[in-house]
Amino acid sequence: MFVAFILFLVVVGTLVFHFWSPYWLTPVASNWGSMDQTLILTFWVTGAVFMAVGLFMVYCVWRYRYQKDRKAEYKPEDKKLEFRLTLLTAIGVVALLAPGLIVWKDFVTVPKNAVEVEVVGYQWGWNYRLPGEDGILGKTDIKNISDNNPYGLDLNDSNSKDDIMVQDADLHLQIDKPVKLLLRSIDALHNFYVPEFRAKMDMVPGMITFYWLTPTKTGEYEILCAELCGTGHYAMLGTVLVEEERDYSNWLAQQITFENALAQNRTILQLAENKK
Amino acid sequence: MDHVTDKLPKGLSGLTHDLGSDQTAFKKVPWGKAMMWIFLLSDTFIFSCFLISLMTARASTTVEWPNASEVFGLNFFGVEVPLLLIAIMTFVLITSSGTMAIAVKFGYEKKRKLCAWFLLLTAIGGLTFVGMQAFEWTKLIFHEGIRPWSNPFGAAQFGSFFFMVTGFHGTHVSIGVIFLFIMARKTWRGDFDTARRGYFTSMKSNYEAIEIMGLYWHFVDLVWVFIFAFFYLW
Amino acid sequence: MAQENKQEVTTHKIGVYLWIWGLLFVFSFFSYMVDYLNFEGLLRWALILLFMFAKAALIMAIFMHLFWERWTIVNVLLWPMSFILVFIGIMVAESEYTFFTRLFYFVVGT
Amino acid sequence: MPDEFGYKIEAKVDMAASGTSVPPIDYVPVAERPEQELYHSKSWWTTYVFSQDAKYIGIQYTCVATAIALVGLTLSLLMRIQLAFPNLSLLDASVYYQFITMHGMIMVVFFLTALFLGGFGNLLIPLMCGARDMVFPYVNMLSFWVFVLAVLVLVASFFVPGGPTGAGWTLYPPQAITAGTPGNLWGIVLMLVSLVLFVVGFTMGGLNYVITVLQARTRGMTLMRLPLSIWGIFVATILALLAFPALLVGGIMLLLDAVFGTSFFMPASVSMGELLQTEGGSPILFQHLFWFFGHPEVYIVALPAFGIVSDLISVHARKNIFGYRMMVWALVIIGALSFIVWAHHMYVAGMNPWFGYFFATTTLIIAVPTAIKVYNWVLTLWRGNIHLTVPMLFTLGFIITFLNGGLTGLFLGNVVIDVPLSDTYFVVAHFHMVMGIAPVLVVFGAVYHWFPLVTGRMLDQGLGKLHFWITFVGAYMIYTPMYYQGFLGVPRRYFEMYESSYISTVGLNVFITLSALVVGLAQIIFFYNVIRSVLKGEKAEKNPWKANSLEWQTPKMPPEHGNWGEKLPVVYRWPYDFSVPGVDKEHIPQNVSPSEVAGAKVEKT
Repeated sequence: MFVAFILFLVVVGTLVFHFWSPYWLTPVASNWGSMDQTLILTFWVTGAVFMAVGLFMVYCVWRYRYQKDRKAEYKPEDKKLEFRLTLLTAIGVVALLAPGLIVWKDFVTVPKNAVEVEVVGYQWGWNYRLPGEDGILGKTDIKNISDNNPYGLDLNDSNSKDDIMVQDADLHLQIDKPVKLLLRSIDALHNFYVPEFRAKMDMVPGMITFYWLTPTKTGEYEILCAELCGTGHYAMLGTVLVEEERDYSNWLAQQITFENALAQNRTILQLAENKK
Repeated sequence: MDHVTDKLPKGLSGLTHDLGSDQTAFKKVPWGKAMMWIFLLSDTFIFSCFLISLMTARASTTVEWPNASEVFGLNFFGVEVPLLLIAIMTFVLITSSGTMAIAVKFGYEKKRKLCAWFLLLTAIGGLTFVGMQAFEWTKLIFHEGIRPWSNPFGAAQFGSFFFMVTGFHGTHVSIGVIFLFIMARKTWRGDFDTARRGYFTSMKSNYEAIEIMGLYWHFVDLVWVFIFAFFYLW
Repeated sequence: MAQENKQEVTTHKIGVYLWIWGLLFVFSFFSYMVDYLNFEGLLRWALILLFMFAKAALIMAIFMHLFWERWTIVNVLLWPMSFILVFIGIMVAESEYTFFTRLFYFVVGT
Repeated sequence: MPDEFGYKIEAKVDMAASGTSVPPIDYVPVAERPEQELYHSKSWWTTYVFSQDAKYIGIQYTCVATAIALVGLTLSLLMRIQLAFPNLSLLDASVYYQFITMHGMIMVVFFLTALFLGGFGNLLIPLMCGARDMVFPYVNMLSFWVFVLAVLVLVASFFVPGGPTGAGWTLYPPQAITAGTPGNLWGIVLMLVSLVLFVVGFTMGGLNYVITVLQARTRGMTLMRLPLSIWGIFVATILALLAFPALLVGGIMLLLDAVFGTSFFMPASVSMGELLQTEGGSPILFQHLFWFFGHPEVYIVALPAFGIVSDLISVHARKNIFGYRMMVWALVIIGALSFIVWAHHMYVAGMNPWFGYFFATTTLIIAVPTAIKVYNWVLTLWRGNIHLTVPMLFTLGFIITFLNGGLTGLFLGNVVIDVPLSDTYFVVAHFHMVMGIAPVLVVFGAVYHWFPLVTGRMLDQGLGKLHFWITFVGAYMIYTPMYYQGFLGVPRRYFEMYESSYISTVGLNVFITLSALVVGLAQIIFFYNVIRSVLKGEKAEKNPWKANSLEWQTPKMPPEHGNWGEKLPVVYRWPYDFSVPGVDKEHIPQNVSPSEVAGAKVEKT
């Protein structure tokens, strides 16, 4: 009796905690509300299974608790029941998986009009690079990295001249404009994660990873690193500011291009000369 | 007892019969042999992981991969013959595998001395292989300037994988050679005929040990077939 | 006891081994010639893999006596290899993906 | 033809025909092989230290694994205190990361794997299969001592300059071996050496377990009459033998990267402002190797737990396990599938995006056999006669915990839901529930169940119940709130708990830590119970739980060297003949012949 009661409390308590507590998903600020929908669908389906199986178990514990004169049933198997349960589970799994795969297709298919923004992760902070007027990011090489060229841009690539460098932990994004985030790391693994955007992806040194999103709500959102990258992992924070077009343009106008940076810094030009 | 094992069904129905039967799943397979087979299965996964890593590294690097047949070429009386040493090593290892197979056969026939001689031959073949590998390593390190971390021919991973994969295989061969010598001595001394007890395990010796040794040795040869194809010929 | 009834099964004429031995030499020689004669592309790979699997099959079947073993052990040993095949397939796709992102962003440029 | 024991024998080769119906007379299959020659120890050293008896080795494994687990537990409590009460400044960030790493690796590999396979495997396999010992006792003994060496090397890393590695238990390069991570010089090398040693040691033991199950069963013991505990340990051992190679290879390559400066996993990269001399390696390759091992590893821990739970639930509910065949097939299928799902740990690792489809599908397919197992456990309770003994309580706790942890796995397996949840506390809660708390509850249940077999004394049931309730409810209270932290997006592996700008989780965090402390301290009850019971516990009667499986049918309890005395047992039935209709006895042990229970209306043998 006691055992069944406590187990009952545990199962029901889980449900109560869900409704009673204020802890739940943060309000979504990107187009990935579809992820939330899939998550919530899964939450309720699995929640129902948890309640059903849990309560059934509690019932069995209470109903069939030890009695001296009771003899347990002898039933090695029940093919029909087992088949039905298998089928039901399989259907449930398909119902959970199918929407997931559809959303995943959206996730890996970047829209054509997405603007590329490069995020550079380092131990332990964030930098950004925008493609500038030509809309193309210049190529990079870790080996070019120096104090004067923190991004490791290829000085011979004409695309890199107008690239806009944002050497700041804050990234500004324009609302309702799809962006493709190109993720690059120069040292360890990092992960560019904004909880309100839902999406995340590791940044792997030696290659470029990506994901895309459309910010749908203005505001300031915290950037977290979501892949252990050393002692300073927990402190690798930044901010994304999602702004209306006017604010965004103002901000953009204040940023300097790579060429300007070059002009300001003779030594880097000298480096380029030497390299040729 | 013979009639039990002789009348076992064969093929697919044998499979279901064996798995459904009591006592043993591998009929007529002694414990030691079954253990060696399962160990080799596990070892296969080790070598597979090495070779899969090699494939991944090679296919994902943008730096040029050195041409193995040039790097491992040998100047033979003024003529550059590609992969010559490797070819000879392959032949040596296959030969030792052949002598091992014959040793196993004589082991079953309880021809003590013949068996011991062929085991010794096999061991010498293995020793030759290791010796040639040592020669190859020194040549690469001192003459070609190849290091585990870099090499003058191209992708750094070339040297890394070369030393790691051949080193791991060479370790297998060396261990095999040591055991072959031990086995040869035990056979010659007649341990398997007198069921003398092992020094460490204090279990009775048995000619099965030769077949188990054989399995290991053939496996080493088998791995070399794959290394030859994927490292040297690719 | 265990030996007696094995004797008839696993002891073979020495000729079998010599034959296989010879065949292994021939296949090794062929695969060496693939390199020596500088075959390239698909043909090279088809031949290398063909000879490789032929040699592997001969060693396992005859030298390691799998041909004479019961099906149980053969199946138990060979089925796990399918995991390796999946691993190989995935890693082929993965390394190509890595290669192209590197080529695209670091070598050729967008 | 009489055999060497003088049993009445009917030489009948075709067993398949007799598998389904009861033969009229006691049918004893012919012995296929001679008696196992037993090793007899000659000195104190070879009896108690370098023992070759599987039962001793099992106990030795259990003790060492438990000892190292206490280290892991302490580390976790210190971390929890740091997280909830940062003002105490108990740890600094690098120590925190070192503790995280060591806690993870100790618990997964050196505690649970070693305990289930080395401990319970050694103890139960020979006894439950009806063998006198493992097939290669000497190798078995070596296995344990290599394991001890691995543990010592691991522990040594606490005392080297720089301390143990802080790379996270996944040891992802490049950071595992670069300057930004604590213990990047000595710690990581010792960790990798320790893992390599563990793999070597485990392989020696694992071969023993597999071959003993396959080749050394007693007469009448078919695979389909094995207790599910053995099935679980057996399948897990096979998984381990095929999965550890990937860890070994990844470990060796990472070791070479760390020591020789090779570039297997190291691309051109910068470390603390300095350009490294490495070039062209792929960090993702390590992740693939690691998870090709890592995912089966999850099942190496889970499958023995599944098996043991099935036995406990059947014995203590006095009812046969429901759907035995399905349970066996589910174990095998889960085991096989676990090799083709590994990259679901890497959905956001930057791998080829198309893999999402493949791995999400295979991962969710695993949910089907796993769900069937849960259904069958619960259906075993249905119309049973449930003794709420301590092992049964732990079993019930396991079912709730596993259900909770398993269902949340559906979130993480489904690729798009994993995107927001991966690397958050949701993951932490999920895997602790499913492969931390759930298997540990099984371990406790199993210890309470088999303690009389090992020591001949009962554990105190009252203390056991106290221990159970605190552990189960407490653990549940630790991890259920963590799911909600995960929903909020609180990332894992943060030295300082990240606070969402919407809702603070400080209160929740303190609550979790307090629960953890209570659960941690409650384990003292368990150890007190064990020590007290070993010394002056109530003497156990033979077969105290009235179980059917062979380990309780030895002539002496605790079983002696060689287990079975003069004659090996002969098995006539499966181990779940409880409450058989037509028989007065409540249970029929496996070695009771049909003629002794003539009235039995048995549907399954």
